[in-house]
Amino acid sequence: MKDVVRMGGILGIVTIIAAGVLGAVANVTKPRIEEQHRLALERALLAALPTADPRAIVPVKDENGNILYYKGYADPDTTKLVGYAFLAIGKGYSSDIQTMVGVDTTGKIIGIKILSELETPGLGAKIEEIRHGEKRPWFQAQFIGKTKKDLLVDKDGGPIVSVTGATISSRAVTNSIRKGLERLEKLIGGFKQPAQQPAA
Amino acid sequence: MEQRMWKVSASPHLNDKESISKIMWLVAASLAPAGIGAVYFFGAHAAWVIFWAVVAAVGTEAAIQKLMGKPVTVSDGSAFVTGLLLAYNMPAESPFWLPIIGSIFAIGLGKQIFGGLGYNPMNPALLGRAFLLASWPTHMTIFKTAPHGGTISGIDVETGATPLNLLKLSQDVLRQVKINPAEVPAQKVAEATEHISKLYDAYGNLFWGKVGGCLGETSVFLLLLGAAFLLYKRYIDLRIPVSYIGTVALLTWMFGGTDGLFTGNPLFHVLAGGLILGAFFMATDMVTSPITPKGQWAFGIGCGVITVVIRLIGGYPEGVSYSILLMNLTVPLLDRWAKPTIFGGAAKK
Amino acid sequence: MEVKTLLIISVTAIFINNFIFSRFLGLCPYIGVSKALDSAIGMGMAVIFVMTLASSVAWVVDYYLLEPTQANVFYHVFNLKSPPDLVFLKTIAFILVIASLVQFVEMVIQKTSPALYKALGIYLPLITTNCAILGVTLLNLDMGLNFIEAVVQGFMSGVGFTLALVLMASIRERLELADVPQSMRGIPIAFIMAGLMSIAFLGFSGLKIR
Amino acid sequence: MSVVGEFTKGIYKENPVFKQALGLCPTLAVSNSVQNAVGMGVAMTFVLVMSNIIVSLIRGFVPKKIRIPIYIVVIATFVTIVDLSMAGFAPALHKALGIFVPLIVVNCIILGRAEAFAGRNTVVRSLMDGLGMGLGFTLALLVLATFRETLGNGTFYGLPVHWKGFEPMLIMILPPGAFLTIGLVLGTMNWWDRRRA
Amino acid sequence: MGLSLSLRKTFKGGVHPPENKELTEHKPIEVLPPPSTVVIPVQQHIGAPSEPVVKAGDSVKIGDRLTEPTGFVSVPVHATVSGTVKAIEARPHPLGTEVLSIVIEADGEDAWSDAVQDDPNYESLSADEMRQRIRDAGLAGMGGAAFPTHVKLSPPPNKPIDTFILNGAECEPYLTADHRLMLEHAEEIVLGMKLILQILQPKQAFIGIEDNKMDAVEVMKKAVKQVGVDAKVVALPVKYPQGAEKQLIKALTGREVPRGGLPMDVGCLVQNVGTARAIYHAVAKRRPLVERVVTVTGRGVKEQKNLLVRIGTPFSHALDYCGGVTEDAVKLIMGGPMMGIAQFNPEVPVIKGTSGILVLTEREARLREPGVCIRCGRCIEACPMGLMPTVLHSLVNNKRFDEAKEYGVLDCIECGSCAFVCPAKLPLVHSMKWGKMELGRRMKKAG
Ligand SMILES: Cc1cc2nc3c(=O)[nH]c(=O)nc-3n(C[C@H](O)[C@H](O)[C@H](O)COP(=O)(O)O)c2cc1C
Ligand SMILES: Cc1cc2nc3c(=O)[nH]c(=O)nc-3n(C[C@H](O)[C@H](O)[C@H](O)COP(=O)(O)O)c2cc1C
Ligand SMILES: Cc1cc2nc3c(=O)[nH]c(=O)nc-3n(C[C@H](O)[C@H](O)[C@H](O)COP(=O)(O)O)c2cc1C
Ligand SMILES: Cc1cc2nc3c(=O)[nH]c(=O)nc-3n(C[C@H](O)[C@H](O)[C@H](O)CO)c2cc1C
Ligand code: SF4
Ligand code: SF4
Ligand code: SF4
Ligand code: SF4
Ligand code: FES
Repeated sequence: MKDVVRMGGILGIVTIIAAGVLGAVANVTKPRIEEQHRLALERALLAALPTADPRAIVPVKDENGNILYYKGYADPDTTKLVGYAFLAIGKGYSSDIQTMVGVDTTGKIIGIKILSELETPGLGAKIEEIRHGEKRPWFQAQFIGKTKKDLLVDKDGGPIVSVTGATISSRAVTNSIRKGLERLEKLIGGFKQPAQQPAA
Repeated sequence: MEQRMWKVSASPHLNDKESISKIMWLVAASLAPAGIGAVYFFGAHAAWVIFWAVVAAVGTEAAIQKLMGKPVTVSDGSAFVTGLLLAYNMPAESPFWLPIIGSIFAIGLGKQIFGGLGYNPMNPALLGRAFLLASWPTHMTIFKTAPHGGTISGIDVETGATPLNLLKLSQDVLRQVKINPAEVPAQKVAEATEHISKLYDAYGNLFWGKVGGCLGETSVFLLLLGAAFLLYKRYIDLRIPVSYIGTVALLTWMFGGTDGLFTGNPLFHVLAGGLILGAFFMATDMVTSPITPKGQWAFGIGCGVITVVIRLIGGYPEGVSYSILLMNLTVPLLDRWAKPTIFGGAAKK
Repeated sequence: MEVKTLLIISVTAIFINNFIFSRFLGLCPYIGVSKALDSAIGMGMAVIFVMTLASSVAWVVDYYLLEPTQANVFYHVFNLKSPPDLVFLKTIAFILVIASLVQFVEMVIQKTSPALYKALGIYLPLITTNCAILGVTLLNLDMGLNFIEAVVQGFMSGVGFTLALVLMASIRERLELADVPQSMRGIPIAFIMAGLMSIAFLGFSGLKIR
Repeated sequence: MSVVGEFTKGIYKENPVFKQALGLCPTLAVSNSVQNAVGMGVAMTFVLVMSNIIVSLIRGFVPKKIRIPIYIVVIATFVTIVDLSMAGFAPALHKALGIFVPLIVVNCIILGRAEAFAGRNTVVRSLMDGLGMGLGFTLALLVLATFRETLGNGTFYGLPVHWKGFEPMLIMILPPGAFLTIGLVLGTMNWWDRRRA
Repeated sequence: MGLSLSLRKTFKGGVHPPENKELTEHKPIEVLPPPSTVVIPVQQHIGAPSEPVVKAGDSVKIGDRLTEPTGFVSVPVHATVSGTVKAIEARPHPLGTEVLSIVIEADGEDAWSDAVQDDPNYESLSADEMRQRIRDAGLAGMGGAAFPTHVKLSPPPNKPIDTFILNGAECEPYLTADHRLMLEHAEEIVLGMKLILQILQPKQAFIGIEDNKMDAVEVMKKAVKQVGVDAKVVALPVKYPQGAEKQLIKALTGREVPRGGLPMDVGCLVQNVGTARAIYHAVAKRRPLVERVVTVTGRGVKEQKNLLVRIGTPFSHALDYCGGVTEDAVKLIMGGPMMGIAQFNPEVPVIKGTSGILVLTEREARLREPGVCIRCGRCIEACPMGLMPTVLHSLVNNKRFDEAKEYGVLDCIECGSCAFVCPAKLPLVHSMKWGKMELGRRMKKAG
């Protein structure tokens, strides 16, 4: 019996030492990890709203504290609204694809970044592919300048060129953005009309 | 009486005329009509795909046997059949290296690595196809060539899209309408409805083979011609095809429609895609299917269930290959479960 | 709604994200204990049992001890200012909990049911340090499942593992009688077979359950 | 065995993955890219070396009956350190390796070495053993990852290595590719060993 | 009646090998002149061998007893020519090994022993007296297994026989010995059967004949009426192995002999038509078993015949009488092609169980190298015993005898149906025999 107590004691001490060590390590790394998360979000928001001031992107929340969308301003005083950003989630081939999308006040897409996806490498994952010699992922780049009505993949008769052999992933991104845009439009009570009609 | 060497062996001293090579070559022959049909429907390129697949299959078998110091047995025709069936499971416009790599995989890792003919647990040709599908999905799912004589009833979405593919797309649209009508443009709904009705009218095209698809799977008529011959020769048995096709028909009738239970179109599902090829020529591969009658019934039903699951809710429009491969995995268990009763075994002693 | 979620979790765990063929968890016992069908079944049952148990206990440990929420026991016991975030201890906590749990279960089974002990007992110690068990608890945590979902995912992942193990064992028994080249016998051919099986299981990928 | 021998044995003769079939899950799971393989290998080696050192240091004080739980606690501590640091300093790698970092805890290579070697040998020998085993593990991962990444993605460490018109063999970076590659590598090694024997 | 005819009961499995009976079925039995020397093995039955009671130099007459049985399951052998015992030595035996045999040089007189005498009052003998006469006559079943007939006719009291079956199926291809015997000696066969019925007192009796011998069916029906026994003559569908007793019992009565059991476990007893006739000779004429009908056939002999042959006659003597063998003859077989035993020495003697001497040409034998099993399942469908021959084959060849036993290797009747249909030409029966032998050896070792 004494033996058991002794051993339990030793084990307990070792565990407490371990927990202590880990507590220390966690204390050191915790801010870094949080910083990383924050950075990731910030980078995404900046990619979505390239014209906004990094300090002036503010979340808009519902009564439960869930973030509905972000507003981006061109200046730190948050007076000049340049656009909105929102998170679009669509069901892809093997994962939920999360995309951060930024639109200007007229509802035109000005920035986009895929935050997370676990699609098939080499197939669906090509939605993040950067072609040799290019800077931006070609699939995402085509969304820039598009409005709600353009958001359809080629197979559904729209202008978005889907990744070859990965219509499911392509469609998931495109459709989720379109739906997000529609939701945003309702939330903010409609976009502004474009300043000038593009020449026909 | 004069001296002579009498041959001594265990009884029996008579044997049937059948031999493995005779069976295999006649299976190959019974596949010939569908192959000729493929060249007629899809053009000369289909012949090249068949040629490369067969040459690579036979060549790989011979090379491996030689390397391992075993007798070379390619004359038994089994590698030929594997190559042939692999080609039948590929689009007609495949680049030449696709059937070659597929055949090397099928024979090398699907068959010879287990010791060759008779020991492979899974269907080599289908393994070859599944390997190609996972490696180069774009080549394996794009059907550019429209069959000679036009595509189904004048639907010209994309040339040569397979009937099952079209059905799946259109039904997806109709299901979407049920969930959220606001989201789908009316014109798309109309188009989908029209497609479905056209597809369901296309039995003639499906039967003769004037539809898109893998090169050997489209003509139900030509396949049945070969199958009838094999049945007559008793090289294949009706148990697997009947239970397989029956299950597919029943389940697609029950669950295949968009308006609730029992609104599906079983005849369409039976005629479309690779079901006839799979049920008569691939699920019946004796090496990789159960050996007892009871096991064969269960095998066919299992193939049918998985095929329908994949066709209706899977990631692919077609489920025949995967269902057969998956059921191949259960064969040792089915063999164990379906042992015949030994004579006098039921009686008490 | 709830039932449907559970159904989706089950189908996913067994067929789509099978522990062996897609998630790569529990491979050592999969290759090691798949030579004979009988032991495969025994091992499978033991894994199902321990996975279910581990999922539930780990969930409780996480929810009441580690997570920085109102439910945190330390928060109330020590009257802390705010709930402590102890999630960084998840690995060490889960592995200790699983190890003691298995020991305890082994003892109980040995005392109460010698027959069950004979069937499962020898596999239990093997399972303690097996990544499938720890893996499922970590996955449950990562996916943010509630208690019921976590238990179901634990059980069904075990079922998926057992399915893979039993199929493999029955095939390997047949391969014993096959003419496999000398160099490939044993573990190499088992891996090849696992590869071919996972090709077949690709058929389930992309399954959409509405 | 010489101290150097303790180091070199892990590389081929007693390679944990190829010769002992241990630690298979992370090996197969993360060998789809060379980057992941290197990351995993370094993490694993760190934990192996550190836990071997600590276990060998405390081996005199630990009562026999509770040595395993104590080893586990030691190992888990180092694993958590790696996990947290990786999350803080290499978030992309941390995301790619997923739960396989915490799962190093249950990797039988580590517990196996603690139990079979470090618990019975001096600190220096244990350090060498840990380094050797870690290197062996990393090499095994690298071999698999090289095949899988170059064939399956046409790249090595993210850099393109393929001819024009090469179409990557996707299956190699999918789960089947992992199983088939290790099966073939093991078969080839068997064949080689039998030929030399 | 028509309905019941079309729904004739049969057994599961079985095969249809080419019959080739037309070679001899219309050829009446010829008497083969005795050879100058006969070789009579002391063991031609299942059970303990018998011991010689003559020595070299003794002179003997036909029917003189040469040996004494050494136990209950044992029968004597008799001289089959008159002459001098030349030697008692080991000689090649058609079943394989060398066996102690009594070699007699014929004196050409062909004189019968005095003990062989008709007994006009034989019908009033008691059952035990009849059994004694049957045993003294050296009777062992002539249908193949050569089990001592008196043993079969002594069922233990707890296993009463209610059904007797006379086996005239002759399902083995090529062979027509039983067929001719029924055509030419129907009455003696039925008289023998009457004696069996007297001994056993069963409730019912059948005579089972395959329907490729409808002439024999007619003749036997007539004989049954004439002799006045209460037996049903049944024409059975042609299917090999219809004549195997378990299958025959199943087809005629619907009863299944349990695994490892004997026909008497289901109240049945089966006896070959030749045995029945020999029983009549033994009881009514006190005449021992010294000759039998042998079909000499196959395309490897010049003239195929049915011969009445003295036991102990070398095969070569019978073959010479039939014009010798052809150039392309490759196989010499004792018995039929399905169960017969291949011989390499044509000097082996005809024994009590020799129903045929078969010489096959290269074309008929279709010798081919065995391949590998492609799991076609034909063997399983063919096996009349419900076994899985391919599984047994691979278990035995991997020396997994215990599993083979679980899978029923001991139930195999070695009928050869499986190997006949196998497209891979696997030596399945060989494996079955090996498995049974090995298990037998082990059981003996275990005690
Ligand atoms: C192994 C495998 C992985 C796949 N992964 C994806 C994927 O990540 N994204 C996707 O959209 N489709 C994926 N697919 C589905 C097929 O490529 C499918 O045919 C395609 O998405 C739809 O066809 P299409 O793009 O040619 O219209 C995958 C298929 C296979 C065999
Ligand atoms: C495969 C097989 C086929 C047989 N065919 C016959 C047959 O056609 N005629 C026959 O009399 N006995 C045949 N027998 C032998 C019978 O089973 C049985 O032993 C015999 O009829 C008993 O009679 P007996 O003791 O008088 O020989 C066959 C046995 C086997 C195993
Ligand atoms: C060891 C042994 C004991 C037998 N005992 C009897 C018996 O007591 N009664 C009987 O009717 N037959 C007995 N038989 C004979 C069988 O029933 C059967 O007729 C014999 O094996 C020949 O059958 P077959 O020619 O079909 O092979 C015995 C056979 C053997 C091998
Ligand atoms: C009726 C029949 C069907 C066959 N089907 C296939 C098949 O689907 N795939 C294949 O690779 N070989 C097939 N073969 C050929 C052969 O059985 C196959 O190569 C073996 O699986 C190799 O061991 C078939 C053979 C026959 C007789
Ligand atoms: S103890 Fe664990 S790590 Fe070691 S072989 Fe078994 S399962 Fe794998
Ligand atoms: S096989 Fe048997 S039953 Fe058939 S004829 Fe020959 S001895 Fe008679
Ligand atoms: S020889 Fe044996 S295994 Fe073969 S068919 Fe006859 S009883 Fe069955
Ligand atoms: S008949 Fe021959 S090839 Fe067919 S299953 Fe039986 S043993 Fe195999
Ligand atoms: S089970 Fe061994 S590493 Fe996963």
